[in-house]
Amino acid sequence: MIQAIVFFPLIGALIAGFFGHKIGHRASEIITSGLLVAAAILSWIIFIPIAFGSGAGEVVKVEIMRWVQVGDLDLRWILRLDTLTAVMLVVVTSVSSLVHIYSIGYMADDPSRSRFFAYLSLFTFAMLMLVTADNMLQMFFGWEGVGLASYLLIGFWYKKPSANAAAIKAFVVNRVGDFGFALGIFGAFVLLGSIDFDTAFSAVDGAKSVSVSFFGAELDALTIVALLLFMGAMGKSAQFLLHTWLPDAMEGPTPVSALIHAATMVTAGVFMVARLSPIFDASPFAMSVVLIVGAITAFFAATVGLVQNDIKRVIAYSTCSQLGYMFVALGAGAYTAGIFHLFTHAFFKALLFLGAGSVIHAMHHEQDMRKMGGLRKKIPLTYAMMLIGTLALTGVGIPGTSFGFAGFFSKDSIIEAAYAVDGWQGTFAFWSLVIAALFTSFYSWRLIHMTFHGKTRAEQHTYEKAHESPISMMMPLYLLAIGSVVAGFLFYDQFFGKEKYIEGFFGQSIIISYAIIDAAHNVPTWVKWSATYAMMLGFVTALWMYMLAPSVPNKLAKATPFLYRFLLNKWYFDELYDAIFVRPSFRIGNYLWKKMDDKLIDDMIVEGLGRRVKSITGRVVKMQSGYLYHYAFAMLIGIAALLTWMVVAGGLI
Amino acid sequence: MEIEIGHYLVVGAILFTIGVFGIFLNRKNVIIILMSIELILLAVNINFVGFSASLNDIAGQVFALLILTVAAAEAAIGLAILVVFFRNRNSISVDDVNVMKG
Amino acid sequence: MNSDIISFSSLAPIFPELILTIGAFAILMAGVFMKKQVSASLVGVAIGLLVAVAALILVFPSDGVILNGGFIQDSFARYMKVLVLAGSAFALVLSLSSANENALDKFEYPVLILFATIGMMIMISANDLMSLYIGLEMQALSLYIIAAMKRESSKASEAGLKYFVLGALSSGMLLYGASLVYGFTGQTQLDEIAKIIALGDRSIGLVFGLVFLLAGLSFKISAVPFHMWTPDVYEGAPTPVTAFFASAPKIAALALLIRVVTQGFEPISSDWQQVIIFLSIASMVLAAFAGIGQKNLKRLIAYSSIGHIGFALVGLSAGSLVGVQGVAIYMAIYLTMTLGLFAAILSLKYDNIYVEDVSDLAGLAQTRPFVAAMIAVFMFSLIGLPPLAGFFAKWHVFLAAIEAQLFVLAVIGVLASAIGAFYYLRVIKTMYFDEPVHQFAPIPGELRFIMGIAGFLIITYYLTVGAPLANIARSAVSSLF
Amino acid sequence: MIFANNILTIITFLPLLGALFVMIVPGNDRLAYANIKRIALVTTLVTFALTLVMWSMFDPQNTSFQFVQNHEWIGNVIGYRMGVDGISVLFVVLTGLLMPMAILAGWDSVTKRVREYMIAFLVLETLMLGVFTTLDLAMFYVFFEGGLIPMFLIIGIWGGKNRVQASYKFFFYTFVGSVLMLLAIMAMYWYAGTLDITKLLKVQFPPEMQIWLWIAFFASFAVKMPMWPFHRWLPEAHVQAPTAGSVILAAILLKMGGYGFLRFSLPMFPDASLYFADFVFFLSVAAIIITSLIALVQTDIKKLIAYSSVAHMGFVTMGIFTANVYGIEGAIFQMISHGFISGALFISVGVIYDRMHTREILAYGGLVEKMPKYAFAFMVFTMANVGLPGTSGFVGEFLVLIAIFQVNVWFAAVATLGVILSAAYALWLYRRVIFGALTKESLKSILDMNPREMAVIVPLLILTILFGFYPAPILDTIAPSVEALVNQISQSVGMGAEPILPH
Amino acid sequence: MTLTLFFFYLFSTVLIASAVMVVASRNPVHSVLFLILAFFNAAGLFLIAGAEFLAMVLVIVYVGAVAVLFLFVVMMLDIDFAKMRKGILQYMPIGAFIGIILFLELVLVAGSWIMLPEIASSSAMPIDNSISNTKALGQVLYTRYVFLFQGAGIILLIAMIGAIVLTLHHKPNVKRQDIADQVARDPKKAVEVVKVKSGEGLQ
Repeated sequence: MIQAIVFFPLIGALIAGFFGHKIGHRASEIITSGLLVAAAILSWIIFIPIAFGSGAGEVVKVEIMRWVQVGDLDLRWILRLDTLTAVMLVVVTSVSSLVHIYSIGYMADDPSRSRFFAYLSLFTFAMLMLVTADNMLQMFFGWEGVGLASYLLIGFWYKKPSANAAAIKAFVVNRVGDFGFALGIFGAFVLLGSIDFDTAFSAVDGAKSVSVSFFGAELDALTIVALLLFMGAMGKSAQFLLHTWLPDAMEGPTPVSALIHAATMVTAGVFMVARLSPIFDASPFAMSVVLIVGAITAFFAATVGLVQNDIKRVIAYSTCSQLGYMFVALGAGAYTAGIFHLFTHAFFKALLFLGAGSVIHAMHHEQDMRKMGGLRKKIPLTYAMMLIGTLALTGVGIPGTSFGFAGFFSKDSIIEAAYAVDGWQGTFAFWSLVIAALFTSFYSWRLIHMTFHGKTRAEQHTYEKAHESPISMMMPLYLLAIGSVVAGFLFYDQFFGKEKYIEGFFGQSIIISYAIIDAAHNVPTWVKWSATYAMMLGFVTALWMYMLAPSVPNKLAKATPFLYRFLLNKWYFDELYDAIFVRPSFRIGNYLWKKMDDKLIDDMIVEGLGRRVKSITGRVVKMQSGYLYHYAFAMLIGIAALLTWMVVAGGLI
Repeated sequence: MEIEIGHYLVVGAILFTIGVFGIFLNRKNVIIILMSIELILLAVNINFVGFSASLNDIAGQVFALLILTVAAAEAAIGLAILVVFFRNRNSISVDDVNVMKG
Repeated sequence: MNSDIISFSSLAPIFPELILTIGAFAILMAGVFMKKQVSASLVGVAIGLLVAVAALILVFPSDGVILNGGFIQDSFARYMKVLVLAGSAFALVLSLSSANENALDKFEYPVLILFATIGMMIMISANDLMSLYIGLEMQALSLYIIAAMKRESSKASEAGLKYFVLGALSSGMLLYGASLVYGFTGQTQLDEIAKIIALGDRSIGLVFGLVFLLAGLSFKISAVPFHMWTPDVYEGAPTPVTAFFASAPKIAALALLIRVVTQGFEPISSDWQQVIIFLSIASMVLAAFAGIGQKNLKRLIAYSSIGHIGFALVGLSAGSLVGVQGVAIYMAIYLTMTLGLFAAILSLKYDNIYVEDVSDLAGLAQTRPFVAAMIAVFMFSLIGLPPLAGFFAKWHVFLAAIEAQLFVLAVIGVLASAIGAFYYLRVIKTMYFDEPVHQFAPIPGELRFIMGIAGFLIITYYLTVGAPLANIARSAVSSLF
Repeated sequence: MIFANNILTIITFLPLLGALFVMIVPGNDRLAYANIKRIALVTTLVTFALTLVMWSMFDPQNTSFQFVQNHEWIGNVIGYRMGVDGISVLFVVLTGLLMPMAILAGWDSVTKRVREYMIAFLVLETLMLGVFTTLDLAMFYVFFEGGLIPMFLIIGIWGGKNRVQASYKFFFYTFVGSVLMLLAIMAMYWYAGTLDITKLLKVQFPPEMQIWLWIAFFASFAVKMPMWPFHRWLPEAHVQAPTAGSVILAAILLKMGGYGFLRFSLPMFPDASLYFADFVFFLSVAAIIITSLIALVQTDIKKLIAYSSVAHMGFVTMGIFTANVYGIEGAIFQMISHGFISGALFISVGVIYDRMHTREILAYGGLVEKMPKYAFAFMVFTMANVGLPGTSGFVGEFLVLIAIFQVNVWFAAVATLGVILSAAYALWLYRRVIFGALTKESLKSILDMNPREMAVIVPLLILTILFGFYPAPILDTIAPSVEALVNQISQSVGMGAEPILPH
Repeated sequence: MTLTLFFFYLFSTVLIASAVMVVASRNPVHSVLFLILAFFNAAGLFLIAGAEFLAMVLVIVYVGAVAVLFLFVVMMLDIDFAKMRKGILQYMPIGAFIGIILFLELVLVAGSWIMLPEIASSSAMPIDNSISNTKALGQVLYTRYVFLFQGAGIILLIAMIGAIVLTLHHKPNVKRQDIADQVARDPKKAVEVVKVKSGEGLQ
């Protein structure tokens, strides 16, 4: 069964990719979508019994074929199925199949649709390989595979220079993360003797005391490995410092944003840390780093989200911020909470993106919110769906009860878990998250207000022609909306409920830290309410600034120009990186090429030797003057030199 | 013999050196060079004869006799070549013998 | 004190020389008393004679020391003589097609070549300083005449003059050395000299004599710094003559050098090895640099030959059997390359002008692909690139040098060969990479034949002649050790 | 049995036979040229088939040399010895594979002097095969160095505008490097009394001597690889060479250096290899970083790929001198895979060069519109060049990095940085050539790949992906021999310290 | 000082002085004459050394033939010696330096000669003082060294061929003597005897 889930998308991709132009776009769409729906159904068939029935059983491993076998390294293509995988399978195949269906409508006018569907399916395959990996290298394969698919999809509209640039940026920035990931794998191999998950995890205990020398300082080897691996996660999950590619990735078609840059690929980092939780758990320091990076990201991305005007970018920063939440959960040791948020986030974030896509579709590919407004009346169904998504994202719910949207449960779990972490790290993370929640609420509602409420700022013509999307696009929205509503309370127990539920659900597939869960469950009431307060505060502020007193934002921006520009320009990260990495690389490259390679090595040394030879030649040729007496003189010098040499060196005197 | 072999050798050496000087310090004409060669061969002959006397061995004289013969032939050919050269260039100045160089 | 010629058959070892001498006289007479038109057929007779004598040496080897120790015939001498005879014969063949243009259509030409060859054979067989000198002069005087034989050519007469003056100077040096050696050992016979040296100390006079002797011989093999005549004479002499100069006399002189140092001065081998190393390095390095500056093909070949003598001397520097074997092999390969190359050059005539400069060869690969390919083969072989014969030539001598632990010499040698590769490559570049400028006249058949044979041997050396030649050379030089 | 015993000889000299046939085809018209091309193609294809047969008969578990022939030859010094082991067998197959591709790559684009062209390539094939099959050190040198001649002519005759300079540079770099090796070979003969590689592998040279020998061999192989900073000939040679020349240069000739390190430097001079390992690592890392940065700013497609080759060879040298199984297997794998990836890349460049007659990146853009098949193929090879998992480019790099990590974390870290840079330059190239809007007038009528080009590209494409997912055929073939090699090295390090008198 | 030694020094001094003059004379004719003088003195030295035959040969062959040949050529070439450029002695210092080194080294040799006993005993052809020098030479030259003697003969032949081939011109308009023709001339055909009557003259 699992083979079918993993390889159906690949089959779809190959058919659509190689034979798309023969069988036609429609056939490609149907084949790829159909295969994915089938995969999704199979995933649920696997998932439901685990979640609600027998719980986690034995880990299933299916060997496909051998891969790299060298020395002690024995890597095979193995599909691994445990609860964590099952959760991811459900998320990936569900969102992917919905996005496929959605795209049938969304991409209806595109001349190379079959290519698009091939890419989508290829991506799904890679993602599934990632989540079913049984060793780090296979994971790395999926990891890079999704990177490739992401690259292809971002650059799908290859004629747009900005799309190409964004695609390259996504790939290269991810590669920076992969640099760490790769080193982490090497380190794990050296330290643990294997990069098979099971073997490696069982060796963690033995490796705890190993330390390495680092410029004289003794560092814990496991910590270094964990941090290197986390670097990979940071890249893929667009965490602070490596986040710059994600907003740019919005250059791709919107379904891509929903699938890759919201629901699935960007959560790969979270998945990875969760999957490798035995390694991370062995290093408190690494955990703190994860926690802090997550908190910073959550806060940072939320601040940037406050002022963005592109509808997709707002959601993108929101994604970034939410990924920060997930990492905080992981860093806190509440891995299940992180996965929980990953799970719920997939639904409502996909919903939001696809909803935004619907808006964009309605507005003829206009993405600037300043040119929207008042769309509630034109596209009411989309409005409703977006509203549900927003409610889920902002975490609306009543603390202490089972009432609330999906995001409410997972997000609050994380905030509570963060509070439960000892020391300044916990405090820092907690407050960051609370403030981020406030901002989240603010920008989410800002988005709703600017897009749907008030008077329209769109061109008359565009506004007039705005219309609801076709059923193939709306259908996925409905399904995702359902998920956004119910996913939280339905699965709360399995992810963050009583220990026995969690244990029953996850089995051995992840480290479950009961201490932190207990502590999180027993935080003070104000903590439980803090997120809700923050959410409400944000809602009110947004309502005031964008509905009641629309002039305030402008005034505020003028009052604090520096802050405003700082936020609008995303803390100037792009400029910074451009200045310290990109341009210097080109400059150094040019320098090395022109000055070192061409000038020094080629011109001065190699050609210089040649010139030297030529000049010696010139002198030698001059010696051959044509004059007899010079020739005779040369002979004389020769004989005198030889005689003298014999006298001096031959010891004849 | 009353004369030390060293005497002959020194005379030979001086003659040889003069001959060599005559070849490479000569800027005048080629005939002088040919004569210098004769001087060098004469020096060699003096050496041979001197050695022959000192060693009381006739082989040195035979060698010298051969050298004399060959030197005569050599002189003839040298002069013949010189004549050919002169017919072509109308000069036997040493400085003119430098069409080919490099 | 009496002659050891006791019967006709006791002269067997010297039969080849005698036959050649009688043949030369006969041709001389024929030339004098017959009409002028016969000179071409006289060349044919001379070639036949040379081949016959070579065959005689090969088929009826007769070794021995005769004429009271003045003349020695051994396997080494026979090997070298065959090379010399082949060189002379092929040089005569090369001169056929262009004899008229080069004023070589006189009957004296084959006669002088024969006399020169006799001289060389005497050199090779010389076991006495006197026979050495006689052989050397017999050869040298013939060559002086041949060089200047194109009387109306100002270049040829200049070449002859330079060759003569410097040659005479070198003879003087050689004789001075011979006189010192005679004086300090009381002997003129090489093996006797060695015996005397082995008895006593090495005296300054002896060593000086050796140095002078070597200097005189270095002139004949054109080793630096006694090489100065070479480029000018090669350029000035008519091309077939240059082909002859570059082949047989070098081999004979080198053979003589080998015999002198290994037979006569074996006890003071470290002394002559130093001299040889000096000559070797100087030759290799100077030729490598000077060759780059050449535009004239024959000058280029002159420097090439200087360089190759340097490489051959690397083998001699080792002073070992392997080294001398290497030199023997080197000479055979060098002879083949040189003759082939000259055949190619002599085959290229446009508007009744023979190619002189490298630039004349431009685009040859397109107009005369066969000749171009052959020249390329010879050039690559001269560079010493495997799998061509030139590589194996270098292989043998450098192997000997390494075995003698002459590492510095070897390193200098290979670097010089790398620098020297530049000028050979330029020829190939001109032929293959440039566009044609001249239309060439048809190639004479005999030249095509020589090129083909030489090219075939060079290319397939490792398959065909490599192994047998190595064995033959080994057994040849074993008579010296 | 006779066939099996002589198969290496047959494989090695079959192309030479083809060259002879090409030589005697009469005429110089189109028909003759067509026949010449066909003969060349058939010869190389048959050779390739034979290499495959040889591979199938090869027993990987047997770590000694197989299909051995051993005859004394020239003066009992140089012998005629043939044989392959796990380390060399795949290079033979690779050569066999790439040659028909190279012949096809020049099928239409070479119009002048076709006969010489094909002869040069066939002779070159024999020489290259000889390098990998011979078991005599001198013959190795003969084949190794002999390749200079045809390659010099190929670059110089059929090359681009600055072909003369490029061919000279190619020649002199390689020549100077290898003459020193020649002396080292002689010194080895002097010490060991044999040139039989199988015997030399058992000789333990004294450490001091090892150092010198190692340096001499390094001079040759480092240039051939090429290692930074001895690489400068490569960009020029590649840019100027005709497509097929670049293919052979990148795919096979460069591998001779790596093969040499593996066959000689490492097992014969283990102490010196250990001594110089850090030096090699440093140069390798420098190559990876520096040449990648240089590749980033190139404006000529071929030059960019050439520089990237240097970077990739950096991984190879690094892997070899880690002297552990991961590194060596990784290096071999990297060489094989770089063989067909870089070959394919150069063929790809040739495809558009044949149409547009320029290699300037700026002259292109938006090709995907008119050439979707081409764009796909180029994408796969680009990704393989980047080292994406799932392509053969990944496996080797991964193994090398994991190996160097065990030896020195710092070198590993810096080398891994190259992964980022390679992505940058490769994608940047792809973006500028393939993506973007097709605005240039000259490109509007460009055609996609024709069947001949497909026939060249598709097999390479399949191999690139196949060995990315299933490298076992390669790894299984080399593993036992590499393990034996590593064992031998670890045993003999320091052993040479005992004074052993020359024979 | 014995008489021999006196003559030795005399001959040597004159020899060297005239050798210097050979090289240094402006006029080649003078050079040749000095060369002749040098040969005479060398012959004197030979006599002192006991090589009488060689001394005579030197005088006869060299003075009589070679030097005269030189003189002949000098005259024949008809060179305007006044126009001959004066020697540029820019290399004089370095040339002299190296020449002097060479000379000193050669003198070094002169002082180092000693008669080793084994040399003395192994001399192949000791000079028999009972017969004349000429006879002694003849005894070895025609037996032991007959081969070299013949070789020298060939060399002289080569020189002859060379001189002829290089210098002999068969110009078409040059009148030259043909002895065979002269001898074979039939007086009957060559000479017509005409009886002329006096006063009539020839028509």
